[in-house]
Amino acid sequence: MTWKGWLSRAAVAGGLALGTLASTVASAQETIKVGILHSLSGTMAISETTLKDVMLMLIEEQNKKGGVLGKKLEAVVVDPASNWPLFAEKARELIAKDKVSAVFGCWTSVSRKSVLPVFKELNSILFYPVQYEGEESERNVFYTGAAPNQQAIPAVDYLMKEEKVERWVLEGTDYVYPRTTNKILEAYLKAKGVKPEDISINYTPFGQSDWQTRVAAIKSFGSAGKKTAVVSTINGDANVPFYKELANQGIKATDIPVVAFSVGEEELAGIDTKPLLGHLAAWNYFMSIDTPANKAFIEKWHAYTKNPKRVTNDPMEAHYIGFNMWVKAVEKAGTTDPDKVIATLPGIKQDNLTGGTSEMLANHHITKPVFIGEIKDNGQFDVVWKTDGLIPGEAWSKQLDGSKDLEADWVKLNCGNYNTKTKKCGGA
Amino acid sequence: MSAAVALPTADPVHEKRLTQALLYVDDIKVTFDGYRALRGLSLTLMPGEMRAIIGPNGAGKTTMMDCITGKTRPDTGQVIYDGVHDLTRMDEAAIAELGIGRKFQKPTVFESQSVADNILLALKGPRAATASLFGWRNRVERAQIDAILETVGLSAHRIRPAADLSHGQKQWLEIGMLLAQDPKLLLVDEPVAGMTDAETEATATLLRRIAKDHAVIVVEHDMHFVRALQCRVTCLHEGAVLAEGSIDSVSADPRVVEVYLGR
Amino acid sequence: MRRCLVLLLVAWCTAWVLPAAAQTGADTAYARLASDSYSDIEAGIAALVVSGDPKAGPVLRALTDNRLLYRPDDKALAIKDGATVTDARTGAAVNPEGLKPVRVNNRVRRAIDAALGTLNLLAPDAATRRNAADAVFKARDAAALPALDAALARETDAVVKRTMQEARAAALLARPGAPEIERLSAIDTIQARGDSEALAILRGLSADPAQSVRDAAARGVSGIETRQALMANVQNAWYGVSLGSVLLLAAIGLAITFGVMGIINMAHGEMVMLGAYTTYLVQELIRQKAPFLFDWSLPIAIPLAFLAAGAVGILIERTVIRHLYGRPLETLLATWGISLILQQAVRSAFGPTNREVGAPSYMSGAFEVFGLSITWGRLWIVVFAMAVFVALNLILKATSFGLKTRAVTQNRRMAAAMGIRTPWIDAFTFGLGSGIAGVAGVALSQIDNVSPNLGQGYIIDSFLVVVFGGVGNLWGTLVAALTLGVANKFLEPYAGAVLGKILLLVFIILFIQKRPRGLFALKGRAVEA
Amino acid sequence: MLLSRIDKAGWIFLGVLAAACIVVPALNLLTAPGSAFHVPTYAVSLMGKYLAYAILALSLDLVWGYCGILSLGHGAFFALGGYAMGMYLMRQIGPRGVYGNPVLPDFMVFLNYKALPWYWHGFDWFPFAAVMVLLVPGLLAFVFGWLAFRSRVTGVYLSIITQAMTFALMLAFFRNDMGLGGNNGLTDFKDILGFNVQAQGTRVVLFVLTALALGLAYLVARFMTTSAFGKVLIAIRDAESRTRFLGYRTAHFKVLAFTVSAMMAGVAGALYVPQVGIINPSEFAPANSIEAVIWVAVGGRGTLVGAALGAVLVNYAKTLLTGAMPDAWLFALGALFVVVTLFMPKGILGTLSERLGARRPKVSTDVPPALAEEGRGS
Repeated sequence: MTWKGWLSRAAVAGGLALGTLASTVASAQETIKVGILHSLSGTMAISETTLKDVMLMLIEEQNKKGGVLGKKLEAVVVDPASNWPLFAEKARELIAKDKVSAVFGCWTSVSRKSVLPVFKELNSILFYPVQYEGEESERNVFYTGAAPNQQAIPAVDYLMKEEKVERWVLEGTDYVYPRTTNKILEAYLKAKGVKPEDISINYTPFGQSDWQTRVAAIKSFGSAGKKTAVVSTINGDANVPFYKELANQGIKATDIPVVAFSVGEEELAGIDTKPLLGHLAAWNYFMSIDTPANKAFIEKWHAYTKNPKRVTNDPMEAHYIGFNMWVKAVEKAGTTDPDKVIATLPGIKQDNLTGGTSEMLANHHITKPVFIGEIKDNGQFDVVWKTDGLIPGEAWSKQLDGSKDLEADWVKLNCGNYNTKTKKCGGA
Repeated sequence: MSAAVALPTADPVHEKRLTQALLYVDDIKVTFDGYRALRGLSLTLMPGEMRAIIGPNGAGKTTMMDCITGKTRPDTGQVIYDGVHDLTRMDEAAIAELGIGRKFQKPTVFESQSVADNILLALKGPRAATASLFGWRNRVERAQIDAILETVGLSAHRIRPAADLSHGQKQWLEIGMLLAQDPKLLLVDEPVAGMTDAETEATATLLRRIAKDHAVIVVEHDMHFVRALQCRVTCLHEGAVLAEGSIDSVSADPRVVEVYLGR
Repeated sequence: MRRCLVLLLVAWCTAWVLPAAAQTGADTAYARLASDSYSDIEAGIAALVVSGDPKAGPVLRALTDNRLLYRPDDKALAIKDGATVTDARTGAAVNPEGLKPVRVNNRVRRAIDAALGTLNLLAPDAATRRNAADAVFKARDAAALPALDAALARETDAVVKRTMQEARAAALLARPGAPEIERLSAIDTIQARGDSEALAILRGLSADPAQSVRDAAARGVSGIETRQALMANVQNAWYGVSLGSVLLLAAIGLAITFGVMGIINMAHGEMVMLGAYTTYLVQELIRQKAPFLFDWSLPIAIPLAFLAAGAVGILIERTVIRHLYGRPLETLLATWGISLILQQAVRSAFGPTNREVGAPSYMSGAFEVFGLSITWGRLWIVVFAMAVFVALNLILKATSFGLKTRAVTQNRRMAAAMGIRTPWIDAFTFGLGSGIAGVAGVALSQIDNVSPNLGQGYIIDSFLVVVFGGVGNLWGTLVAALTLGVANKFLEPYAGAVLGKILLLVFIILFIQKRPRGLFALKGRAVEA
Repeated sequence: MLLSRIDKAGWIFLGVLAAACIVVPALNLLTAPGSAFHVPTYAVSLMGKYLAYAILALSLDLVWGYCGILSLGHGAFFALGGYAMGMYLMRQIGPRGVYGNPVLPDFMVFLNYKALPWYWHGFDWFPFAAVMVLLVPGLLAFVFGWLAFRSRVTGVYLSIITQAMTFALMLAFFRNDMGLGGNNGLTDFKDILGFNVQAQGTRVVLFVLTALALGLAYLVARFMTTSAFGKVLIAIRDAESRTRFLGYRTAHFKVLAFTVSAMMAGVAGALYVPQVGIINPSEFAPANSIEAVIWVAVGGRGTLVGAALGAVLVNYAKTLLTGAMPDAWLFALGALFVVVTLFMPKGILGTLSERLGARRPKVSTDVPPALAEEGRGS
């Protein structure tokens, strides 16, 4: 008989969910719809759910200010469930069925690649908030996360200058972002005079949980009598076991520092950071940065989530910037028509949370400051270095053979891959 | 009881025969996890002969059948069929194709299929996958199946799923399947377990009829039934032959009495 | 920077003899420490050590712990100690208004380590002295030589003395014009140490001007390398055993629910996850209510995790699985549904992000045996896995519950006829398997993410282990887990993590062809029935 | 002769498919976008995706429902077919990639490939790719099945090693060194046989093709299962060793069924890829294969039509729920699986036919009269 009670409860819950849905639909008159395309289940839920929450907060806040163009904003949330084809399907649903004006979403590169054709075909707008490998500039996509030149290269520069690192381990998860970033870094390091035998590149699978062998290998690579550092592009899930193993094998930041590009406040929330003191991360935003704008943002976030312990991180700031840029562009264009908004966005400026003003560039990337932070024992970062000004994001890396002649400019050239040698749009 | 053993005339296959027996089991041994199920069992069966095998539980009766039909591979020893084939080196399907059919102790029919389909599957003929996909088995005459069902008295049940049959009917269906296979040698394991006296009697008659043109090995506990078969009897004990001869001589053997009645 | 430190430290040694002379040095040191620039702070540390200021130790320790504060306006330095803030020099209470922590980065931290090392060489506590010597060894600073000589002369503890000699050798090799003979004997000392640090020092000598030193260093390097290559195999075996125990822990609950009961339990991973979340809850509670119990959090969590996961297991068995006995493949579907529900339930309750589960003090760090580095956490997991295995074996083999379980799973109707209450045995057996999975979760929370996806990462491996070992055989599970663990770790250095794993999977597929019922299969007539 | 072997459910199924082939394109192409009857293009592709899944479910039902081979690795065959198609589509991009390289796909350019790996040759030619769609999954299934069935690996052991197979393939395809795009897989397709894959017309045609392929797959499966071959398969499912003693080489039957099934799954994958626009290693994930098994169970194992129905229903529910209740849809889906196994052990179709027929469903039929007639006549 247990199942009967359980069943009826499930039915009630289901009915309630549908009921709330119906009521939101009913109240939605003359609204501007905004799509939120972040995984709420599956492997990526761990990172993406927060971004859904921050978008809901930003939309709520904008509505308190009176919405956009005199209309309220309405968030349409879907769950692509960490399933890449489902991302494309849900994007199609958001644009074609729900008629959203813009979509904020995706985390992994593959999810972005999966939805790209959909945005091109249906001519809509995607704001992509995560640091990525670059090598892309699409008319319908605005990249508010860091390109490699806004994260990886400054981090390496810092290690060379401040820590006098001469030997490098490029440790990454085997997918596109680490592969490309490491290709760029390898070329950059070699150009700086690092010998090939002083660079070790290694890839591990997703969700790698047993790091004993790799950490031991790093330890032994680091015993060549030269200062060694690890540049980590290890992806989300595998980081916790990696850092736990580092701590267990007694590798301290003072011996072999690890600089990571995918480890932020959110990831550290799952680890005891005392043994990780001094390991580094490079981002365009840190929660610990002391500015009035950031303080206000964190307060609002805590109030919105009703949890004073929730952390903020870099992709959240990217959504903050992207969302406000979109609002400004819509207000300026006076319409949500994608073509007009896409044309208006380049040149839009928005104060970021770290005290500067980011600008949307013609290549659909934005200008960002770069910070290097050291992990503190409270799970936060202590900024130990930052760039003088804001760095413009480069869509195409100057370090790679395939892309060094390419340029993206949607304002003057109306082209995402203009070849400066052949003077033609379309790569070749 | 000397069975009519017509010595084959000179034909090329039989020239190479190692033995004239249809089945020649020589000193087979089988061990399961240290337990010695068969300890040097030997047995000879002439063409057309019917043989009853008796013996207490654990004597190795079923294991012997397993060795003949390829289910179990003996550790040592030989099983020669028709003078030339070493059955210990062949798999079940190959052995069945040589013309050895088997009825199991527990009636094993294809429960979810109809009685007629059970017979259809057993009918003698090419067994290859492609043949069954496109071949004659898809165009079998109804009469051919009916004839067999008639023999085993299941005509009225031809479209029922085999699962619906009673225990006794399943035993009969399995015998029907054996008939459809038309083997040279039938191995029948406890055919009358769970049958009424009348059914037992009918089964004995049926088996005697079959034995006219097939060699048959019957494993059975039921002494009345064995007596009704009117054939040579072998008594197994602890994985080896204890006694062999007519039913009267075997049942008079003091060693047989001892193993059946206990020490 | 190093040369600067050399001079300063030499000066410090002089200061050791003449304390009064350094009074002015301390002034500059404190002034430089009260800064926002890492270079200034670094110089300040060096100056502080040279000054011989009696407060140097406490100040440096405060700096490491982020308790050293400064006021940018008047360059005042203060030490925070709990709620009280006192002036760093005078010890007088100060107004905490406007004070900012002095910032520390890796460079500063290294300087502190070296400085504290030198300072602590004469500490009364042997362990502190040894750590100090180790720090000096890592700093490889020639300037530390006088301090080391002084300390060595007084040292009585053999172990500390050896570490100091190694530190001295390292420092000597870093001194530019040291006599060749001394350098050669230093190389011997370093080679005897034989670890990766030693290797780093010797490799650094490859460009030494003296031929004999170069040769000796090269010999030392190859000597250490030979030994390390030998040790690598032992090390791999250890890694393998440790990975194997993780697999064993993950799979052993499944060996009950799947192996013994025949339920294709796809929700097994979620039971492990529940155990891990129980650990998290226990630690949260302890952090809030009774921080002193933190080291006991795991022993407390183990029975709770067993009960929590076991209770959920019994609930699942009573509501769903009991309707499915005799239909093993359908248990796969139902338990898959249950696993989705459990994952989402945990995600709704705790959020999708990782939860922090800390390591008690006895689980962190590493120790060395014969040059083999063993981490405490891994060692405990191996011990724990074996303990769980033994306990489970005892339950199944030596208790009446175990006897009944075996009776029910082998012949349900017969067991029922003999008066065994089969429904209860089913429920408790499933509960036992689930509870053991929960206990495994406690251990896995120490090495992996505590997130709703935790269970998914282990489910496939667990099934492979149980099937490879032979369904229904606990010893098979043990041997399979260790075999796969060790094989994986020996393959990894050659084939890489991914290819190694693929090779192993292919091996299992082929192995099952050879032995279709696993490593320890039952034989006999009953098998095919 | 084949037509006579189709039962009532089969006729309804084929009828619905035929109707879909006509109605859906008509409603998409002929009605105005604002109209109440309009079927938007995205819905056409979505339905195409469901039908591709239905083919996969059908192929799985052929081996699981009729032969008792519970494959937890059928997603691998699906994905391999998909990759073969994806490689063809990739080669069709030609110089339109972002780097404008006429031969190398984009991911090879930025990973510094100098030349096309050998296994990519030939895929620019559609007939070759089409053959590979069948051949690669078929060959893998043949080799795998030949090894496993000959060694008599059965039941849950077989299930687990099929799972190991797809898991190993997933890890392999994740490797960027495989030269198949690593984690990102293959995407950003432009043309198929010269038609733009994004175009409305192409999408409608792909949908119709998928529906036709599903119909054809059903006919093939139905032909196989109603022939004596099918009776042997069922015999193997119910009592394999008994079948062996009747003289059947059961391994041969299983290998044949498994291989045919894998090829069907490959076709499903090949039709799936152009409609969803991406193929990547997560298609190999063991969870996907398990989900396919669940579709079959939900619809009704051993009914063919039920398997297809289950695939469409579960996926439609998923589409609906991930949009309607993004935070709680897993509860609903999980509950669905539990409820179906507990209360509908025969799946939706099995339960339905039991209710309607109000008597035991005929698990297997007699030699159909038509067949017997044919035996006599032609």
